[in-house]
Amino acid sequence: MSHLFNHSGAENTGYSQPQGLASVNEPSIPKGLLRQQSARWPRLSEPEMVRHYTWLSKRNFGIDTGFYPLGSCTMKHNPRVNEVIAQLPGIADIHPHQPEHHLQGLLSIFYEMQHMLEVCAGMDQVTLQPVAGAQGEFTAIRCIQEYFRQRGETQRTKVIVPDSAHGTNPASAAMCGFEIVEIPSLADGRMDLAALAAVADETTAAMMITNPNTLGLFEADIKEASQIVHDAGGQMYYDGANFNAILGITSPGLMGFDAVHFNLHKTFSQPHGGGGPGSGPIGVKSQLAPFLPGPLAARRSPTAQESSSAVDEYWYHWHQPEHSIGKVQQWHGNAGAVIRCWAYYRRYGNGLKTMSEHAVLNANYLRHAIHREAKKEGVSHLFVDGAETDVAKHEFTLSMQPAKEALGISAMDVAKGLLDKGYMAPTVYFPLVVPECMMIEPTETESKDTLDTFAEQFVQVLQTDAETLHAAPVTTPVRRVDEVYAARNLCLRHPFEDAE
Amino acid sequence: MSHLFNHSGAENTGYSQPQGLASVNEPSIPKGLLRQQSARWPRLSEPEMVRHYTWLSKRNFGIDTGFYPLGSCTMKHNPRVNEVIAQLPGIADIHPHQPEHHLQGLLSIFYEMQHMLEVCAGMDQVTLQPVAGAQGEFTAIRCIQEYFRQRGETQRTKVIVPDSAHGTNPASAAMCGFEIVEIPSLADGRMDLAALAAVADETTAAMMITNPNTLGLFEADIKEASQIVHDAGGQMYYDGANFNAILGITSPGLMGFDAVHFNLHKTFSQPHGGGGPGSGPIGVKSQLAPFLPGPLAARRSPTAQESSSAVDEYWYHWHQPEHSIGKVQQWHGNAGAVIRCWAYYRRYGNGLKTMSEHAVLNANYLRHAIHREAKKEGVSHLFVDGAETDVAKHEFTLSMQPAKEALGISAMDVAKGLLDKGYMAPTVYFPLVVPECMMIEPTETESKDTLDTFAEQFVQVLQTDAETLHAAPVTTPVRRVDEVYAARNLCLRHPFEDAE
Amino acid sequence: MDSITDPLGEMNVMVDQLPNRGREAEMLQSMGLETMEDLFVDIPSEVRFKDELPLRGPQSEEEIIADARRLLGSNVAMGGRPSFIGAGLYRNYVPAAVFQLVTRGEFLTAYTPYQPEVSQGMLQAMWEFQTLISELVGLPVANLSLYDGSTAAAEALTCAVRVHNRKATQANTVYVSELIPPDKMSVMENYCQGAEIVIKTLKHHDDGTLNLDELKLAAGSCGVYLEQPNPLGILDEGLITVKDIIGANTALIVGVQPISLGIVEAPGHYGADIVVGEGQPLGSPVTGGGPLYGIFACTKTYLRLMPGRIVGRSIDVDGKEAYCLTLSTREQHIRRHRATSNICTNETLIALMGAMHMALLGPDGLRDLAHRNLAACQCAKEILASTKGIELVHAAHHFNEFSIRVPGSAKDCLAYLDENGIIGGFDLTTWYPQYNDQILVTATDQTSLRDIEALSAQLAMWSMHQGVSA
Amino acid sequence: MDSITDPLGEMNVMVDQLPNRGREAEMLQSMGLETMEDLFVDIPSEVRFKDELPLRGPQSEEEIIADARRLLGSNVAMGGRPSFIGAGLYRNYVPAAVFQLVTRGEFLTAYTPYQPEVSQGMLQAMWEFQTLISELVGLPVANLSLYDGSTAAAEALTCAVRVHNRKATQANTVYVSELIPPDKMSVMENYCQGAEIVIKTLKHHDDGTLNLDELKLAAGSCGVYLEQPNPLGILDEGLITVKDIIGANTALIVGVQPISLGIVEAPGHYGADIVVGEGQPLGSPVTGGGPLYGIFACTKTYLRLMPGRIVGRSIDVDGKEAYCLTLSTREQHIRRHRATSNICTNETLIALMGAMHMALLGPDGLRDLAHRNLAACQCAKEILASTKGIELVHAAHHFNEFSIRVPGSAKDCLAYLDENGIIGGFDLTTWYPQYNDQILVTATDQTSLRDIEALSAQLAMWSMHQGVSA
Ligand SMILES: Cc1ncc(COP(=O)(O)O)c(C=O)c1O
Ligand SMILES: Cc1ncc(COP(=O)(O)O)c(C=O)c1O
Repeated sequence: MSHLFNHSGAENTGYSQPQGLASVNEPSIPKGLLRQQSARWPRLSEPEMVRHYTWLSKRNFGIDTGFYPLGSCTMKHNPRVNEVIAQLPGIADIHPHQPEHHLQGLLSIFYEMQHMLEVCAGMDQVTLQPVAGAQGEFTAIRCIQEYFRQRGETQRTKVIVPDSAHGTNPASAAMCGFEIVEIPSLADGRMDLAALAAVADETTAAMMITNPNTLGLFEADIKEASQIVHDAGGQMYYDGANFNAILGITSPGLMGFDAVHFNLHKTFSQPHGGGGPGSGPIGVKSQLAPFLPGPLAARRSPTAQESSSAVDEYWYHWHQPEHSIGKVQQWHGNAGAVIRCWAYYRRYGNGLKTMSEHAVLNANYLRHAIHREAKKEGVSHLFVDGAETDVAKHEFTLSMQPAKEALGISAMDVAKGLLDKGYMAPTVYFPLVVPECMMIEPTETESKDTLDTFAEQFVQVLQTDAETLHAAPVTTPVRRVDEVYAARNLCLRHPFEDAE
Repeated sequence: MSHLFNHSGAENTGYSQPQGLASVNEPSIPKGLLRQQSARWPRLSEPEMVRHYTWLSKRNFGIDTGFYPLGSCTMKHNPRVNEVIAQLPGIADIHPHQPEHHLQGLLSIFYEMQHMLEVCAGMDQVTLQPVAGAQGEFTAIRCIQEYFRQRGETQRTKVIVPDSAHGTNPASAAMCGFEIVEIPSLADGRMDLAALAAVADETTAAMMITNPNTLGLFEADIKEASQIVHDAGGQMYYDGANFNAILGITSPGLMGFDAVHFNLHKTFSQPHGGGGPGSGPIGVKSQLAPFLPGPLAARRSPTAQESSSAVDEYWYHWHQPEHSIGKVQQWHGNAGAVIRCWAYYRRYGNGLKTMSEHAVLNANYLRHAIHREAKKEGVSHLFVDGAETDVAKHEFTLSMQPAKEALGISAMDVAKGLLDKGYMAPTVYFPLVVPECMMIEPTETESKDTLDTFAEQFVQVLQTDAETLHAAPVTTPVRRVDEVYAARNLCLRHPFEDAE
Repeated sequence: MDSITDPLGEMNVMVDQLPNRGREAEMLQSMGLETMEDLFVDIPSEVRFKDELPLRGPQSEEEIIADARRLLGSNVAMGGRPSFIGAGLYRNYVPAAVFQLVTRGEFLTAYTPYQPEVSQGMLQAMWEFQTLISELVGLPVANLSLYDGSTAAAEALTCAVRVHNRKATQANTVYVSELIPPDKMSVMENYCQGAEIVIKTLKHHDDGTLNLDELKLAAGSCGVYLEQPNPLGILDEGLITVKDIIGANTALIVGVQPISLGIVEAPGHYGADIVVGEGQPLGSPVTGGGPLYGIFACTKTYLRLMPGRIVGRSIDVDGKEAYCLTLSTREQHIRRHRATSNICTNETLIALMGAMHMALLGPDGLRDLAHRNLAACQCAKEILASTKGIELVHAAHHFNEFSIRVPGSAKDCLAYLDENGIIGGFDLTTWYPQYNDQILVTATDQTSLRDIEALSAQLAMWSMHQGVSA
Repeated sequence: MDSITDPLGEMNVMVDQLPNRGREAEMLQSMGLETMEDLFVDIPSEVRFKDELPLRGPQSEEEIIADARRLLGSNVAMGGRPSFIGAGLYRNYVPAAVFQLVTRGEFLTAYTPYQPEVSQGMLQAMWEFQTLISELVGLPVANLSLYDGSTAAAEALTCAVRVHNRKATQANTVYVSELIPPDKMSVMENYCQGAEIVIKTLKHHDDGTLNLDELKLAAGSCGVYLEQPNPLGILDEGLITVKDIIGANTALIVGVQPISLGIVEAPGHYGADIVVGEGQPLGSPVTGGGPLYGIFACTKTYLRLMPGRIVGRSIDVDGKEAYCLTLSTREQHIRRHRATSNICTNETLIALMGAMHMALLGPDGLRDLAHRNLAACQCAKEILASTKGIELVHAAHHFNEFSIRVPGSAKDCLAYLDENGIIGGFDLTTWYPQYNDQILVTATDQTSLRDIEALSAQLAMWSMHQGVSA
């Protein structure tokens, strides 16, 4: 067990520095501000530091380690060249406040990405500023809020959210100050148009929904839903976390949405890095465009002087929307993530549809393979589809409720059993509308062989006795972690000697 | 278990290429030379390839994984910045046949490294061409051979090698066409001067020896040995694998040697990469310098025209030694390794002595700690020092002979037991002169804590019952591997379907 | 002679990312389907694209990297010339080990550690990060990152209101230093407006230090937000007394430049309740302004109402030390619209780079780094103070940036410096329209004497052009 | 105000590499020693350095990388301009995944896999490498690399002599193509002279192809070494008949450019007994000529007398598939002076890069890569053939390089091209003094039409300067 704070070493540093100007200049600060006691950081040499983090990494599971069918998270392969590109000095070593003629390359890439997302989503204007999906939601709802304020429709204080929505949807709308109206889903997991019609009225600012929905089903009635909300004077918001299923096939614009966020890190494969960074651009229809946070990348013909430093036939520049809500991040968003996603986009170009097709192919194939294997082994009765459907989109849900009732095997037990087979577990207990839910998203970068083997192993887990599964996992760096203990005995930092 | 050749996938490639000029030009080759059957290589996508090699890497142990006390191999930490430097286009993307004015940076670094090694070794001229220690040996012995041929001393057909020498010493001399005369070591592992005197005569071309010797002991009589060989008209060759112990403290030159090879990858930390690459420069005294393989880096004042592209006050150029033996590698040696070692050298500069001091400090401390722990636990009787001495140098040997006799625990058993404790095992059964030998070299980049813990664990292994140790390791990716089976059932490549 | 016809013609460059390209028919067939179209029967034709996406064609890795090198190569990297721009983001040297370790696939390609048993590496690293930050700022609790320094500051304000509003005499009110840059202020306003929080400003003296008299007005509000060093680089000793002035039921929120804490007292040691900051200088290059990571630390008072993810140390069923996410009931995936924040994806990987950098530096390395920044700043101040035509705006202590006054417009002056190959600093007009002859000059550990001398020489030239006599 | 005095003065920049710096006294004391000097009492003073090493002072990481960037930055990288130099080493694009995986510490920082239980990763990767090479060249056995192409060729000769000498009618004799570059020939001579092997040369026709009539003289010798493509880039169909001519007891050793085997027949399929080659184009940049890796493959006849390390598939005590080094009795650490070679450290990591590149390419990718090289070469040939003043030397099929004749000295012509920003090729005078108006022009997958046109334009200019009329 390697511990950063158990290094009782010499007066050491793992990064020796040149004195630099400290050798010619005696640094001074106000006496009262002089730090009295150093941070009790470890004193490691470089070799010890390298070994510590290598060791930690070996206790972590990533896509590179194995299949990662985490529903809603789109854990696809991260093309390796993108990491090389993101470390070029032309992105790593530039400052957002440099003048525009220093940043023509960056601006042109931003412009290209805005345009590409506008095309794919059927929106009129995209901003790349939000740095995660949730921030995209917040930003778009803020724009909608200002839009209505400007129109004097201040009575629109409510945002409608289906009960299957991701937690960030209601949280983001609430952060803007909206009241949340939750509508229940139908028994088959789909949106209840009647319930929507019942709540949509002159107090409705927006409805937030994702399509395909969190059960992996395409909401065929989506145009009707848009109609209902629009008729009530509200705006339609598209949660783009599931965009991987429909790229090039349909778009939020075609479905009648007014605003959309992209989880660029999912759909366009910025590595998720154990929790972030992400990138959550939003796209809006023209009525909302003046409210977007600025600046946006724009372009025009270059002047004679400019054309010498132009990267193509345009001059790229920042542009401030007229009624901008201001900023949601201090700079231009996660530019480094945008660059990686640009590199990803370039790989597919107008073939993005192929990517989505393969995502859907793989999800349906895996669903099919699991049912096939379960039938073969006679355990089909232990789970049911989270929602009935002929075809799923890029992900699907299974309910372990029958296994729970018959054998006491919960979705969590199956998840832990899968860890012992060397897999990351699917998302469990989300969406809440499916009891004992497992939400499985293979993504397009997994091979048929991987899917077949996973299906077999999944069914093997179902054939394992409950006791063994309750005790799973046993092959992992630690066994089942006591989350209640963690919450009851809060230990949020190393206690050092003076245990707090 | 991941297998490269079990991928029965689609007609795939993991690296899609642009058509390039193949789109404008119809490639053609002589009909009879057209390849009839493709190599049965796997057809992987990039995601599958990344996962395969990630998986493999997790089944491998490196310095980054843990303590690697492999005697004679100097498994020290590889500073990370060196890898960044070695990938700069100014080294990665240059061709050895580019003109000198394209390579001033490279040449200046070569010159600096030649000079530094000359200073450290007390030699007159260094060449960086040999790409490994063994090739350095071969090269230097070839130079000695040509030196004697030129002097007409063609009767010098023998090379003297102590029985404790590394296998490459006799192998390299034999490859040059020399007869090997092996002299036995004394009971304490040191060189037998009398035995040397008895064989050194007018047929002696050279004696090859390392100091500190392979038991980690400094041969205090080294000047006498040099005297004996020189008196017989032979040349003294220094195997530099143990140079890490003496840098800045003594030198082969001071000890009377005429030629030396450096295992640059050990002493100056080119990562060993699972078996290579290395770099094996040699240094020689002036009488041998004309025979060195060329070209060498040299310098002079620049002409007026040159000074504009000079990197400092000199002009660097290639230089061919007068009676050069020619080449041992087609280009300029492992330039990429030399660059890393240059970066390593720059970190210590004239403080290289501190590095050696710490290497020796750590070795002696570990030796002491093992004895201390063994005494504490009452198992001191299970091993003895490979050679009696007050201080060792950068490594030391232990003989497990007592454990073998008392309990049937061999050096190999202890080694496998250490694998189960999460360590790389020390070198075993080398040098051959120590029965049941374990050869331990901690290097200077290991912390006191690591050494203390290793000593404890080493002694714990000695307290383990023989049966358990015979069955060790049990925590590794595979258990004890059957080397006899491998040799009896040769399977040197994937058998494909048509098992050979 | 045999000729090979169009071997690459059919090649599809994305095939290297899609392992099942070429196996579609086989897979469809096993499901009883025939065409890819059969997978999309559920999408009504009226919402379907009729045509191919009007985008450029796919590219191979080689083409993409060539375009990236061309486009990004046309950006002017700060490292290529003397550069004095900072203003919140700082060019620094990130040790090579950080990049090589953080890009290990196990870290890089993981998601949020929902399954702790196979995520101990990241969980422990983040728990260690919490400890490192906690020690750095002198407060017992830290989360494992917010989006950036601005959102961390914004979330600190809403958090302070959640905690203090009930007892506040100035309910729903927070006070923020008037020097806070408008971009950051805008983020704060966006985050605060939903909770109907009123943001009032705090005045500074002409010498750049906080007006402690006016500060008294803030007592009884929910929180006060100040920065140390402040946005003009000034180290303000007055901040030590702020907590006494505003009292226990008003949160003192201090924004920090983390490297300064190698020499400057930790705000937790002079009464700060919440410390936030832009983590970037520890571990990350500037990267055009993102990804960054927001530092958020606080006392235990704020723990259950704070934003962001937190790792706790726990045990597994065998009693073995283990780590997991904890206090999740504050978060959106559980509490939904009552969550303390909407944050989900955060900046873990950048925080990990920060942790690695901190682990390498150790306390002595951090002190050295702070000294180098301070020394470079002082050196630049001295040299520019004696540069013809240039004046220092504030006779104060600065950490690593300071304002100068130039003869004429700051914008023109910076353009002149730019033409002469120098990124001369940050045009303060961008933040404060009234300061149109002021430039914020940043000097860090990466600034050399030669850089400063070049800046001084060009500023002198500019002054001469402006008619300042030599 | 407090001033901080010289905080870094005592700092020792190497401390970051030496964890026990500062703990020396403690460690010495526990051993009953007092000073570091006590550890060196066994080294007699007469062999001790009296002074500090007369070398420059230590540097920190930042200073080292700054110097490296400055010095290496002054080298002219091939990628920065049109470049047509090859002659045995080839600029190519190595996919990003290769670097990112090969630098994983578990591969990078391992030693030779002496403990197979904890080295399965490298062992399996090398066993797979053996398979990839075996398939590539069409022979059943491959080792896991020699130093480079030249030592692989040299060791092939000595190996052939070991195997065939007893039955050879021309004992201790091998035949080598006269076109083999002198540098490579020199390596062969150095390796062969110890065993007193006589190297005779084989003639080529004026069109660059092998003189098959003269080849008959080689029958009864121990081995024949030829290259396909040959050092002038020529693909020689005649090699298909060589094995028939020299007979079973003379080894046919063929040196290959591995990428060519994506389109050119594998020598193992036309009778080669040993195939060697410079592996660099598969997986590695040119790197100034090293590290590279030598390919060595052969039939089973040579197995027990071949040089280099070999991995075998085996089982562990549980019968589980496992890999280990095998046939070590050929090697120096066991057989000592009777070993088949002195090689110990080899080029495993570079071979691993090769394996990764091969695994990514797959058979189709290799074919595409070969086609791109071939097409670029043909395109260059066509354009240069119609360039004023320039002649193709051989009307043959070439793989990715070919000789041109220029009006005047090749050296001057290349200098002219260099002044105009083009690395025009390789001066054949370096190899063959008689060809002083010939340049070897290499075009690879990285060569663009624009590069070729630039070369053509500048060659035309040069020709004009030389008086060739337009
Ligand atoms: C359906 C859905 N919506 C929104 C989000 C929030 O996105 P982010 O995590 O990027 O903030 C997620 C991601 O977890 C999601 O799955
Ligand atoms: C003592 C000794 N001599 C020579 C060598 C040979 O060096 P290399 O492996 O670099 O060829 C070694 C390395 O294994 C060694 O330990």
